[in-house]
Amino acid sequence: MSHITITDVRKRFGGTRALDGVSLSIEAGTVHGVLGENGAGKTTLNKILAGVLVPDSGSFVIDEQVVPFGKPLASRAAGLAMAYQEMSSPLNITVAEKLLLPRLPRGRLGFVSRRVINMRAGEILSEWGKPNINPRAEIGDLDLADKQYVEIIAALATNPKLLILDEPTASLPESEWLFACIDRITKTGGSVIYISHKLAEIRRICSTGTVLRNGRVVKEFRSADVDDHDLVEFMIGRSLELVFPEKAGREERSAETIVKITDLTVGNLSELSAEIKAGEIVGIAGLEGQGQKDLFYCLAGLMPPRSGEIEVFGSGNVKNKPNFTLVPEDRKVEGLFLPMLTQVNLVIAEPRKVSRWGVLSTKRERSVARSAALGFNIPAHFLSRNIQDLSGGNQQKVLFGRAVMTEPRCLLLFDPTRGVDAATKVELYHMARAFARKGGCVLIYSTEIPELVGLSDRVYTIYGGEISGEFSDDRLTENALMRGAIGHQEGLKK
Amino acid sequence: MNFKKKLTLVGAMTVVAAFALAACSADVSPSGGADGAKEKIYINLSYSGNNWQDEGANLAMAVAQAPEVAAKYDVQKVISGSDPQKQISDLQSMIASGAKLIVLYPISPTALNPVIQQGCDAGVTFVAYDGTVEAPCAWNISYITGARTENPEKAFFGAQTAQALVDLLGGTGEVMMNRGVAGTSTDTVHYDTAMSVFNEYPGIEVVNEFYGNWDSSVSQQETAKALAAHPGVDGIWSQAGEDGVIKALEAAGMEIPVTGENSNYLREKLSAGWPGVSSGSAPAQGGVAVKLGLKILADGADSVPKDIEMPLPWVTTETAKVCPDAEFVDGCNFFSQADDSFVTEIFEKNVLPESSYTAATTGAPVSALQALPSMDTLVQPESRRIYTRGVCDAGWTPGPVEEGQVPAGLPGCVKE
Amino acid sequence: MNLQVSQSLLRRLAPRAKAPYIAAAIFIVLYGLLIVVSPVAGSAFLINNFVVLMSPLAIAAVGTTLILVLGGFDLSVAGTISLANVVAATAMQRSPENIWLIALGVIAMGAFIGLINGLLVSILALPALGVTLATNIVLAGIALVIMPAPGGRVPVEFTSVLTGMLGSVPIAAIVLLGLGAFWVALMKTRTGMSIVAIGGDGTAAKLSGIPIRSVSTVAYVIAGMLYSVAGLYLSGLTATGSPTAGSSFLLTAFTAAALGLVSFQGGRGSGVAAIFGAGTILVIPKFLFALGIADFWVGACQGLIVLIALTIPSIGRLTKHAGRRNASRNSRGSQLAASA
Amino acid sequence: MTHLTTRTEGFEVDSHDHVSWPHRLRTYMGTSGGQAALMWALVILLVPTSRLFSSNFPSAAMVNSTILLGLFLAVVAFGQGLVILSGGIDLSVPAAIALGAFFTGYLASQGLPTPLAIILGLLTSSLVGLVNGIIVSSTNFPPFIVTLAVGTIGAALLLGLSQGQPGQNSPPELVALFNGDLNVLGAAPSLIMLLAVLILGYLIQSRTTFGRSVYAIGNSIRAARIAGIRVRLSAFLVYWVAGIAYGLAGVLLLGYGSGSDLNIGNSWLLPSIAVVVVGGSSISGGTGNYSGTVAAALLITLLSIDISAAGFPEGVKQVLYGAIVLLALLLSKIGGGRR
Repeated sequence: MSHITITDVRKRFGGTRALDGVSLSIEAGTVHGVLGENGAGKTTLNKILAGVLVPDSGSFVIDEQVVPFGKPLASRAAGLAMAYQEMSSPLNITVAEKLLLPRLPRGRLGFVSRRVINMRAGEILSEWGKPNINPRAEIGDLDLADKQYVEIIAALATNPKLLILDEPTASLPESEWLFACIDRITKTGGSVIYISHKLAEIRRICSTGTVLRNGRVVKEFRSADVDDHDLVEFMIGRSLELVFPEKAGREERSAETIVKITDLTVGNLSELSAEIKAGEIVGIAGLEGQGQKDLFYCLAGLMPPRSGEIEVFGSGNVKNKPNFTLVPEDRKVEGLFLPMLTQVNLVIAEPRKVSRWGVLSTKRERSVARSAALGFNIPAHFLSRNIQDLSGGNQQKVLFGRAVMTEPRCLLLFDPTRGVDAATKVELYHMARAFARKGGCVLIYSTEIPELVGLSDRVYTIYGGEISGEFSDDRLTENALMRGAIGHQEGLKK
Repeated sequence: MNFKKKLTLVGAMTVVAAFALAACSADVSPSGGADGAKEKIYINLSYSGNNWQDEGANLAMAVAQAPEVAAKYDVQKVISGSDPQKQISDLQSMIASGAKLIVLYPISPTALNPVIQQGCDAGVTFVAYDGTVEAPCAWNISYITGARTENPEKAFFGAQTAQALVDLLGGTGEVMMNRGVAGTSTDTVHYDTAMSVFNEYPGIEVVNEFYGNWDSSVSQQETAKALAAHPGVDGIWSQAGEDGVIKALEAAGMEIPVTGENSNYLREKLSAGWPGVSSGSAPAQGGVAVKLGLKILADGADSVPKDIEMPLPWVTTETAKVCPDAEFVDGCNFFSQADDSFVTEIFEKNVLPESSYTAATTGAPVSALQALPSMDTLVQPESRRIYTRGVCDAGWTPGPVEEGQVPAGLPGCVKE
Repeated sequence: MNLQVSQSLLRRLAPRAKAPYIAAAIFIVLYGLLIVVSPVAGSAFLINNFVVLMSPLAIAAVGTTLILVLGGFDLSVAGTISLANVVAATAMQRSPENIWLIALGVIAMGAFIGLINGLLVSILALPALGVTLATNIVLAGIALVIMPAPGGRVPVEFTSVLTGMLGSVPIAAIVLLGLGAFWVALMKTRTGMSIVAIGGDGTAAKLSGIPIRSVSTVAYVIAGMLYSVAGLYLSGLTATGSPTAGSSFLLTAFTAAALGLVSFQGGRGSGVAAIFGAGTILVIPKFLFALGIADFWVGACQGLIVLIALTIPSIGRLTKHAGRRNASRNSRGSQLAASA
Repeated sequence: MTHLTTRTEGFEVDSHDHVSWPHRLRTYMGTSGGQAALMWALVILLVPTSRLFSSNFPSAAMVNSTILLGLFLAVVAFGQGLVILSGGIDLSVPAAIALGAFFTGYLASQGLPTPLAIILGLLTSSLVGLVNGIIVSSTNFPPFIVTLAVGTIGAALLLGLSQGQPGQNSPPELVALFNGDLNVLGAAPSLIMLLAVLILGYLIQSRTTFGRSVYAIGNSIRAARIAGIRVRLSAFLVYWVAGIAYGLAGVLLLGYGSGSDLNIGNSWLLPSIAVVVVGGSSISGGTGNYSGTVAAALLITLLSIDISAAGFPEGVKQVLYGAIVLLALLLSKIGGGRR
């Protein structure tokens, strides 16, 4: 019977105390939830347990067996398996290789036979209920959900004594599959550490849990004894409703159309038509990979449409002002310039504001950045630090600010609150609404249905590259969106 | 990239491709290799973009394209660059295409041996100029071991210029040496023979040596570096690139004795009173080599000796004299109109009378091609064979050469 | 460069498994043209000459490709070849009786050089380009110290074996065949697959449990050995040693890899293709020679042909595009069925 | 809202205040600015220590030739550095240098006024960069091989056009810059030029929107595109500007040597890359600082002077040279460089 104890783990990054004496103890065969805002230290804890990071002090024991830090292979050998939030697989290897790495089965003469590993991988996939994923496919060619499935199955397949899941449902269309898998692990006596923002999930599958804040353990709890409010309170130190700003009123809604999309075909989209009015926040709901990404990236001018039309009306086409600006899905890769200063990251999209004839003025850059920081609640003293030192929430605010500063006619938000703490979420909601109030329009996609319901004036559901429904006012409910998202044709104004 | 863009890209590239092949195949040289009627002669150059190579090549082509030659042979120039594999490959191609004569500037004295042997077996005649090849079946024309015209006992560029420098310094002083390209045999021969002289004089101290790569610009930079360390140096011994050496000295405001090769600038300075000597390898060899090859084709292998040693030109502060026009007349030996790094030794009275400034600079065919006189006066003494063939002739063994050669005691071949 | 971009780029540059065929096609077409222009090039004798000539470059290019697939960069190819050539020439002249022992020693030396590169790059995590640039200079220097001027004699027992024929088959051809087989085999081992994975994404590979340090080091060692073999073959070809023998390989080895359609971002590339790439490089001047273009313009033509070779995969992709889209459609459909 | 932000501030600030000095130093050394400072410090340090190599050191002559020869390297390395900063690498250096030198000399010798000749010379050399830029920015071909091929073509065209005849004498105005006759307000022109290049290069790289977008591209092309930076244009400009820089180096070399062989550029390719790396720029792009590059140029030049003064055989010189590059890499690693 395995029994995990993690004692007094400490880790400093220069000045920041990422972990300050964190201890966990997990019973065999149970699921233990770890809660906390971004920057609370969850990811650091992960990396340490996985052997990627070496802590300043602390110990990690599985089954009375001490697991050395900083040795990924040793951690694996000790029976630890991990599914990462950001995918941990090279994109140019096949599903089979991913599932069987690092100990690919060798045939005669020590060579690896593709036939054999594909067969083995096939068995593993069907054993864990995903027979439709092709073992020969390259990871890079899978869509986000399948990538996540493979990532998780690769961890499950090692029959771990300790399984660590970091935001596993972030890109899964449905979480029941995962919960089933977790039950299987616990039945065989394995323990699970489950890290998530989604309180409902935590309380659904975790028997016990720990709340981290600023690198310290602030609460250990049994799910039975707590409710969402308590947890949120523990997480951010005081109670907070996920308050949504007030929606646009009737008169604002009847304003003129700004964006008119006609029969747009690009990527996985086929002949999609939609329109967005001034002052409106329009949501897009859909399962992974229904073409929403193609829609956003095409509007942002990153993918040329194969056919169809995108018209932008009204006072929009001012010169030097973009029609659309995108806040991208993947902060680190598509948004930030990590080694550069926060203030540079903030103003980089608006060179004209800080330069004359192509020559920058640091003074003006600083002042522009300061006023922007004020407007977007970014603590001013971060401006002169590298953006990579900031917490996810603040990084997201910088990206949001950068986008708004370009004064587009329409703001494109692609899952803007992914991996962002609750407090920052609320701030982002209000910023988006404020932008709309000023007469712009916002198009937002989110993996969190409640968010869309709470924030949007109107929501399109998208399925198989086509609009499957349009909902607003009282017809805009979570259930309606769910049904639309899996293709039930509803509420389309025919 | 979307479909359209890709199409356009591919389209563009196809056009480029078409253009490329067109351009290439349009460039078939006038005497193109297509028609097999006439016998084929190849001039194989190691192109390195400096004056020496350029003039050597031009003089070779000037002779090879003279009307009487062009009438009988089909001459083609091949440039192999500085990569031995490329030269091997080109030589193989020439042999395969039925070459009769190949006049080449060898990039390596040894690496070409296998392919040259192949060629000889296939009945091809090889004449190497300036650089030498060890393959016994090839002819060598070189200055590497050459002796001074007026005094055939005084052999070796390195030794003679070193001696001259010692004399200019009165037997004592600090000396720097500007060598050629590191790791080449020519450089080593020049250097070793020079050192053998310097070592005889306890008063002479070689304070620094560096590699100027036979290149004016590099020589100038290296000299500048060395001068910073040795401001008190008394003289510089240099291989090709000496015009760079002089310029570095001028920038440092020093006028000290310099011995080097045949650049126009050195001689100009000498004539203006700068102490020094100008000697060394002459591009005229290119033309001579072709004439030699033609004679072999005409009169057979025995008509000329295998190892030919061109005499060293020798110009001093006293004898340097500018030419009124483009000819070496009454003892003048450099040009007013030439570039600083132009190599002046483009004439060879006896064996290459038809040479001219125009021929050396443009490669324009020479008009009246003269018959090659007997080369027996230019035969390399057996005692120096080991420097160019790597071995001694039959009946000779390696050992110090004491008589018939100044300085005495240099390694060479001696009669058994 | 960020992952998604570079990945899509990889797919464009070197469609997996297609590269060898394309590279082979380029080579065969060019050699075919050569034979058309000058039929004698088809003779067994000249083909042997050609294969012998291309062997050193081909062997070196495979090493270069291996490191490119790893996502690294190895400029030490030139220095290693020079050193191997010099050591072989001097040692073999001194003791002609045990040339094969010497050959083994030279290969061991190459492995050691690779080991040093590998340790510097993987353990100290220094940039590969910088490290190998430095080691290359150092190695060239050592070669000069050992042999200040070209010389040394490589015994005919050695050269004849490397450049000779076995019946009517060039021994060099057998060597290259073996080289290709070696590559294919390597890519079927755990190490080989790990090398590809690391080239795709180092950190991700580490998280997947691949011991990236030891694997990368092994890769550099293999590359080092291949370079020294190339150096040995060069000694066989020229029957002598020169301290600057390898310098020209610095750029040609990479050009050969490029003509083998390797991706310079790592994770994609084939040694077999690189062998054909080497052949292409050497056939171009012969082809131009046959056309009578042996003048100053050769370089221009070579450069253009390299650029044109780069476009070939994009042409291939024009047709590929549609196929992939449908494929992804279907897989999504099934996944939805599962979730609905 | 308000106390949300104070909360975040509260946390980060308190962690921020506990930053230890060694740590601050480390983080600073981690920045390219820190790398540059380190390099300059080494240069200063090396002037007195050069005594170890020659009893005549340190001397004015030594400093002068360091500046003079460092100047050429600094100019070449500006182009190379810009390209590397953008995430590429440029192997067309030799061709571009030769083109710039040859055509300036040639046109001047045809009687064109020197300034015009120089401008036209720079234009020809910039053609190499132009073609590089067009291909690299409009396709996804690897810069390494593209610039290699374009460089080969450029060199071949130069050979063809000149029919292999090198060595145009250089215009007297250029020669005057180097032959010691001229001196501007007491200082050698080379010093003035070095300072000018240093300042101009630094401004272009760090104080213009162009330089800014080069950093951005070097960090992440995709992010740059989403942030609305004109990626293609910048990528193209990078290579074009680099081509001009190489040409300028060629012109200076022409003046220095008053004449130029066609292979005058060959000896500058590897040093240009070495200097950029030693100067603390990341070879994979996105970080770097031109003042560091210049310092590295002076450092390497000074060291090569020392080594040459010590009178080692060529082989040993090269071994030392390589060792220096390695050492610099290690230093920047220990200094906390992110690579």
